[in-house]
Amino acid sequence: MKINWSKYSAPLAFYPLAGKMIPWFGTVAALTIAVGLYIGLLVAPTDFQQGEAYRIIFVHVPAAWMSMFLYVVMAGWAAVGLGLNARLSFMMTQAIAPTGAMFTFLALVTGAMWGKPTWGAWWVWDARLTSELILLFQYAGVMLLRTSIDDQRRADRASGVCALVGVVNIPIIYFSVQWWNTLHQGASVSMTAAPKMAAIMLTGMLLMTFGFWMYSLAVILSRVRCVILERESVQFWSKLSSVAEVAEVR
Amino acid sequence: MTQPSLWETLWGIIWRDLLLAMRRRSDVAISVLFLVIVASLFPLGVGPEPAVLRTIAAGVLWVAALLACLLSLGRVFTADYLDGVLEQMLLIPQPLPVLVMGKVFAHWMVSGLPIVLLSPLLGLQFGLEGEVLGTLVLSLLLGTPTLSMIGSIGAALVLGVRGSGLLVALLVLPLYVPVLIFGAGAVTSSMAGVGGEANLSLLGACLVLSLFFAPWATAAALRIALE
Amino acid sequence: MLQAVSLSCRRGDRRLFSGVNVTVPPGTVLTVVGENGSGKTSFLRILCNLLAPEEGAVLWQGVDIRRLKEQYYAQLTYIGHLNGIKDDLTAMENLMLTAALTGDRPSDASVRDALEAVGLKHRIHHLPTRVLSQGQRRRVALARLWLSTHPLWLLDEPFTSLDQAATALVTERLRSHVQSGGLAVVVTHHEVALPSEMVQRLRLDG
Amino acid sequence: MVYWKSVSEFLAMGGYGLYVWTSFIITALSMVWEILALWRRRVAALAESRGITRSLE
Repeated sequence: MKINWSKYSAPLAFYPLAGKMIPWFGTVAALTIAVGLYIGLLVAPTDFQQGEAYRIIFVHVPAAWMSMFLYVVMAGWAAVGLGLNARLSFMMTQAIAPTGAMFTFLALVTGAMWGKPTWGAWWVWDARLTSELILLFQYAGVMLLRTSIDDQRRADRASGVCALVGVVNIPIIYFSVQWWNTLHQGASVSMTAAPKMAAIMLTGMLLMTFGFWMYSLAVILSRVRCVILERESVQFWSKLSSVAEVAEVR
Repeated sequence: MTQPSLWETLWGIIWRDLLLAMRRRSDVAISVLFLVIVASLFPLGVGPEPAVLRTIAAGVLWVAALLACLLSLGRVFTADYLDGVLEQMLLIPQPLPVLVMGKVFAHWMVSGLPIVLLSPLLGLQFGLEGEVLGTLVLSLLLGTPTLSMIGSIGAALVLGVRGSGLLVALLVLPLYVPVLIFGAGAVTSSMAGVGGEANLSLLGACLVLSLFFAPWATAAALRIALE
Repeated sequence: MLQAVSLSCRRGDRRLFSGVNVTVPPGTVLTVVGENGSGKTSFLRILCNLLAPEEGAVLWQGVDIRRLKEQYYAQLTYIGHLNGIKDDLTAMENLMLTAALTGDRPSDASVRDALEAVGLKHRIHHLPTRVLSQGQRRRVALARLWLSTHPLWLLDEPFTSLDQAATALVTERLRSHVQSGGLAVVVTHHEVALPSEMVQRLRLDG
Repeated sequence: MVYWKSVSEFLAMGGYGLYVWTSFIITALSMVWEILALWRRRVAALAESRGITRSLE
């Protein structure tokens, strides 16, 4: 009986590798976020038009960017998984979704917090916010589809197709809502404050974004380790020859 | 033995589904009836002022049409999945996406087309007239096939999954948003006297896009579902 | 010629079978036996490309069926565990439509003959399949074999809910198919009453 | 360097304190919650896999 070892080796090799990377990403995330918060909350001057409420963008914009970025990355892994039939790719898809959904949720909540003082309303049907809301539904769809299918392989592949279809949808939503808004002459205040944003503000925002990105990497890698443990248990651990080896890999 | 041409096969699929729909006319009637009822509930809820009704007409009729489409999605593949006809369809010696297109077209004939045909009547209920009514029909004519195409992806993904009825709504409704915006937008702008052409051409673009991509996605989803 | 090369299959956490090598030359029947849950149906579904094997490949005339796709489908008649029969169509309509889609173009008369062959002469028309019994429905599905012009038959438990007379009929049809150079893979827990030189047995260990 | 003149001014955020602080706190809480949830999931998964490896011994 011939066993295709490379098929198993991917998660097997990745598990300890991910374990080594997590502390690094975690530390970088903590440091960058700390500096970002220092600049955003303490150093950066106030904004003329919006007053201090603008400081919300230091969490809102990074969260919104991450939510979109993670969805694209998730769909990318789904495409790799569907194309190459690689299980590790589907595990990445599975690990990314909750963090992406969390950032989407945060972008929506902080968007409302920003909108109330600035627009005078918790919610405005602006293209960005609407796309963000639809994105949340899509994350929910991908995750719920996965949990409602019992067969692991089918769950992987079906939710992968679902994620890929969604990635086409988001830009269409964005432009359609923008088009719709110009038609209705609705809110035209854009969320990213001003084109010539003060350099210090931009620095703070980019630092926060980088910090969120590193945080996502750390969290996603540790989630993918959980997923490997949960899903591969028998096949995975029984490939190791001794208990000592198991302990080492862990 | 000669292979039947692609068109013959496609026609075979469409013919069978239309024949089945004729045998089960009540299924078709239900989604049409649903549309009429939903559309009639709004005036009862909002009040009978013609001005108000005219403003909400585009949105209400489009949302109702969208929900009626959603309701009928379960019929695209489920029965075939349960009685084994779907697995036979996967073994037909023709490209699956094309066969899917045939099935979706047949489904649109019995669920989308009745909505289009009925829409002028509903439009009258809401006080729409003349050109606006025409735009409504045209927007639905372009939009409902798109809804069926997109919906088929969701219907294929949830085949045989528990709680599939609600799940398909969650999967498909986000994808329906652009069609809703352009469809209702066409009627609204036509009502404002701007003319609905821009929105209608965007609807057409959506239709072309979905005709290109949805059959492939649906075919992939069907293969996954039947593994 | 149909070949399975080191096929393995896993459903969920369970390995159903692995390293299955088998060759079905023309003029023979491969019967697949095994306990419930030993992967007989999965094996058959792999053979018709409905299911991807975990490892290995299926070759038709030496070419991987995943490459041949439609060309391969044009060669096979598959009757699954499900009948593939529409309850709202008559037996006649069911057969005509299915046959037209899979590439056999039977005349009305030949469809009638096929239904007569499976003993459903009186139920050809005006009777939706709905009123047929389980066994009669299975007969409608199997009537496709009388119309099939394809060299490869893949049958999943064809004898389920058939009475002795019908079993004999189907076996006889199988014999004539094989004798004329066709090949078949039959998943079954019944004995197939065919001369032993025609039959090859594959047992899947559960 | 620091823009604020006093702590109370910093906390008030020019009258927008409620919105600003709620945003930051919700974000922080979500992240902490995610990390905690992951930690618990890891403990559970490890316990499970340990059971399986033990049964292999």
